[in-house]
Amino acid sequence: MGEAQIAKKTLLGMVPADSPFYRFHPVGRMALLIFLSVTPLFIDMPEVNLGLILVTLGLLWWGRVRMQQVRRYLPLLVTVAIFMFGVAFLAPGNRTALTPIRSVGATFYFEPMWWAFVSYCRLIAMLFGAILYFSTNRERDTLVALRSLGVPFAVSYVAALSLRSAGMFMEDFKTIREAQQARGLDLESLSVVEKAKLYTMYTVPLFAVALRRADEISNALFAKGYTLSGRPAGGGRRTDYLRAQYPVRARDWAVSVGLVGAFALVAALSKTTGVFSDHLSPLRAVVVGMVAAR
Amino acid sequence: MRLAVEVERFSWRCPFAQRDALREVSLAIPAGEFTLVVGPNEAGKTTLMLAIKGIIPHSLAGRHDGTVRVFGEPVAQKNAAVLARQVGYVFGDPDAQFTALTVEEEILFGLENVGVPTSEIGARIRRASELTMISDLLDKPPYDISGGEKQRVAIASVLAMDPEILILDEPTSMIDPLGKDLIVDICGSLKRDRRMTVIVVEHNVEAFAPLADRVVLVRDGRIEREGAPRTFFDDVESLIDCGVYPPQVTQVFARLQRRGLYAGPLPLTDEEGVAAGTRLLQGAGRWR
Amino acid sequence: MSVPRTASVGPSGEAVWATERGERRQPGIVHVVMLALFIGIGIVVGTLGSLAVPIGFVSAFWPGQAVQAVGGVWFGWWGVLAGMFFPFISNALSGSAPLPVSAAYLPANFLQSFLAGAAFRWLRVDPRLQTSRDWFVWVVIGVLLANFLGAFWGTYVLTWFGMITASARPTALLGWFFGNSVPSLIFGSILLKYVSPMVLRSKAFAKGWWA
Amino acid sequence: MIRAERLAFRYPDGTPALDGVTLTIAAGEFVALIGQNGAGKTTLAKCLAGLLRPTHGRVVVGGIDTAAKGVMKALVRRIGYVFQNPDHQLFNTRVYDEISYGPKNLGVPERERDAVVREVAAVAGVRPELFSEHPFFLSKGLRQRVAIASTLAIRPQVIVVDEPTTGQDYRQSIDVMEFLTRLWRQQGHTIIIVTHEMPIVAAYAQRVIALCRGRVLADGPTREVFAQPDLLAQTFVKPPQVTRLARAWAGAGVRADALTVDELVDEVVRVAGGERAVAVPRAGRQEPPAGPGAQADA
Repeated sequence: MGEAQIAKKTLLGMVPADSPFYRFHPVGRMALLIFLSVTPLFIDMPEVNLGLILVTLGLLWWGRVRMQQVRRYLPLLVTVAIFMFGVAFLAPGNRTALTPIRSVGATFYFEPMWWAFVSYCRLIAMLFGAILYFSTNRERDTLVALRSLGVPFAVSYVAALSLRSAGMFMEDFKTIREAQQARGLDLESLSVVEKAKLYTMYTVPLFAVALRRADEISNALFAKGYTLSGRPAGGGRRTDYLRAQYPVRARDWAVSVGLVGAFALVAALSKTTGVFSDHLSPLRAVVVGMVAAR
Repeated sequence: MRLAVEVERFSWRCPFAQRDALREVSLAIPAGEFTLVVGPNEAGKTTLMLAIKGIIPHSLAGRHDGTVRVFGEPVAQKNAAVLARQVGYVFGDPDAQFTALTVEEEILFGLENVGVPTSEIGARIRRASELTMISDLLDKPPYDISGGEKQRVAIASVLAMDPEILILDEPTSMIDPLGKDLIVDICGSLKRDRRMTVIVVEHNVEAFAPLADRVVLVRDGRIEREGAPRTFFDDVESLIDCGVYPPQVTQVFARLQRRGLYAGPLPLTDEEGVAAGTRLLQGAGRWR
Repeated sequence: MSVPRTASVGPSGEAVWATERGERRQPGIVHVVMLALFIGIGIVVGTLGSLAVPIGFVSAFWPGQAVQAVGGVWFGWWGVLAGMFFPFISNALSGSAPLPVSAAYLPANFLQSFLAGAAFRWLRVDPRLQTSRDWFVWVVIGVLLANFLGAFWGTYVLTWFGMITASARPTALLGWFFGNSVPSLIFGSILLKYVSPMVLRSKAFAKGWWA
Repeated sequence: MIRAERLAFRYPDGTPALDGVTLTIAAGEFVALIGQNGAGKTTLAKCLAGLLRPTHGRVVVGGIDTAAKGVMKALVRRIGYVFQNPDHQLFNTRVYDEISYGPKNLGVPERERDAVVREVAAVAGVRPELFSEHPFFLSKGLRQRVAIASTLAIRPQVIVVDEPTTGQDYRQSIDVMEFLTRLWRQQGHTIIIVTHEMPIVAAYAQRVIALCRGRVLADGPTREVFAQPDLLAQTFVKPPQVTRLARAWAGAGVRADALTVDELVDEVVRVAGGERAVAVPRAGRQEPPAGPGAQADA
């Protein structure tokens, strides 16, 4: 049967249990999420964002995430591009103030097209940051990170339970689909309208199961002695074994503080000096030169 | 004798229900006793257990009458954390009881809730998971393992809390036969070594009857019959009518008794049955 | 513990929201659990909806709003909270909006979750949609108004983030509006009609805003 | 009817579930798949029904390779699968729609469909008054029957039922098993059940396939498989109590492979009481069993 490579189930798929990401504390990984997926907001210069995308892809590769999982997002990248550039082409705004480019039998306007490009790079950079996080973290990691940051127990519990229940509903969803196939449903031969109808068949059982589950889980929580405040009765404190299991070491603090600091620095620089403005982009200079030469 | 559980004329009705799920039920269970609860589905077995655990009336809305006491104090006046230390509850549906993301968290969740110090939690997890043979599952999500494993995880998470009373609602419904033996052995050792008060609701009577000090039949929201296992199963046919399947060995000898081939107490275990049968066949001069 | 089967005649409109004499309603663990489960269900429905028809951040078919609307109707603030938070994760998973954009969407998601619940409570509408008046309030306020306001704010955010040009805003607004309204009308109606009878009997149902 | 060749299956996280399973099931058999938790019973059953695609090897059902493209519609007419948890397979809002869902997918004309729905509902014990009910409001036992009826409506030649008796009390278990036996005996369906209840297997199944860690450990007539307790122990299964008793008394002339309370009582009576030999049916074609245990003697 060969060596079975055991993988950990993350929110978006599987990652080998020995992925180097697991050498870092969940808090550090959450800091990475903030850095990669919020920083681009303050960066207009497309080169920087493209660089961040490359870094993220590099991290995905380094973290041994299966590339099939990432490839699922390819169609999305294309449709988002079509949408953004399409809008810029069809509705460019006040044409008289813009620079026209005539090409392949149509008139484009430089400014909206360039702006679409800038926004697209920023959006994709932010998305890849989130994809990286969800591909390499389990629900438990999010829970540990929240607890280590001192988030109130009830909040961290709701966050973790909602991620977990999303996982359960995905499983339910798969089973329902299997059950439909078992009764002769052929997904490939369905029209769009019929596919839309399918959602109804998924949603009703999903909600009914959710109702049952809410009752069951709240009974189970009561049975395990959980109170809304999270405090055991008769004084005393709720203990936190999980957090004690994942001590945040000096290196983890350094990584987390470094990433959040880098984020803050970029944000500050962007607002005060405009160093990440798209007007400073070398690529823009090249394109503007090409447009002028025509 | 110290009573662990006293149920006094307890009635219960769910909202929107047409009739009471429990009707003036009374039951007293001494500390350290092993009780087996049997009866058809929807007869009120689980409802009775929920009332002892205090989920009724704390966590389920409805109308109730009468009182349930645990160690002399009404459960309605105890809060969740106190009850969690006194009464452990393993739910019937293994999917219905998980509250955490991994098996390990499942076990430690209750321990954190009642404030067990972190230094002690590791040892408790280890002990409970070794006892139920789930040590290799600690890192997995509880919804990603097989039904039988789920049931063992549920039992481990309750055992780790070290309760004085343990309620198990159909703990072996999804477990393979030898896995069932493991659960039965655990229950046996809890009774023997830890003097724990154990209440088991089961359709699989064969495995638990030999351990039980007393068997209780719940039917139609009432306790219809109650007694020591040796006498409880005497009337095999009427039990089968109630949806209860007595141990096969007991059935065999009850039938032989009626045919006039056997006289004596009805056996409950393999060993007793083998011995009784051997005597019977030897008596008939048939043992070669 | 299963829900007993009875004919569907029960309290309607007025009676659904009225608390009985002596009835004490207060939030419990079940509401917190429901909040989490609804976020979970929203993540699944929202993600799959966007992945099935991915045409960028204004999904032409986003059943997530149905979850938002029925959540507000059934579970009051708990449903509204769920409706506000699940898009953060479903947008990130499906790739339709990164975290900062989702944060900016918050007011839109609040309205899309809140309006139906508010209208049903104030106007004493039966969640099982039994009269034409029930339908009218649901469609006009819960679906059309909520999604129009949501789309109005959402497309403003898109313009603000520079993801669409100002002149593209009307198109995007229409796309958002129909992309939410159509599935909401279909799924939301089905959920209200077929799942409400179960919800009304569950302890998680909120007659008031919190319980 | 069903042929599985060197089946292997691995979960996405790399855990193996099946490892080289080869077996043949003929039309008209009543088979029980047994084995410990995690032995691969459900995975095998789902592979046979074409719901899971094996990682290696292939399954041919009634001449159709389950892995081939576009065969689902033809396949479901040959093999139907009833899930363990009815909650997941009931996705329509009315019982009637639930039962007619399969035939509708297969393009059965409406008038014919209605006749089929009424017929299978009657067979499964789902009364027409329930047709407009929401499946979620039914009791668990009824939900299970609706699930079976909706699978029957497709008229598959083979019916696979995962854990037909879990969570049911003794009466309800007998009801379900008697119902499956009628389908097998009267309508000629092939039945495959996945179960942990050995008394049920002993009383109803004609053939037992015992799995252990993804491999077939024992495969044969129920009586023969249960007569090998040492082999069974490897699969974490033990024969029913009556079989264990019968083995212990074999020295006195009691047949060692008795499967039900009825059989064992009759054997003891015959041996001890010297009554006329009771004709014990052969394992190949058991007489209609009266349930895994005692009924009234008469």
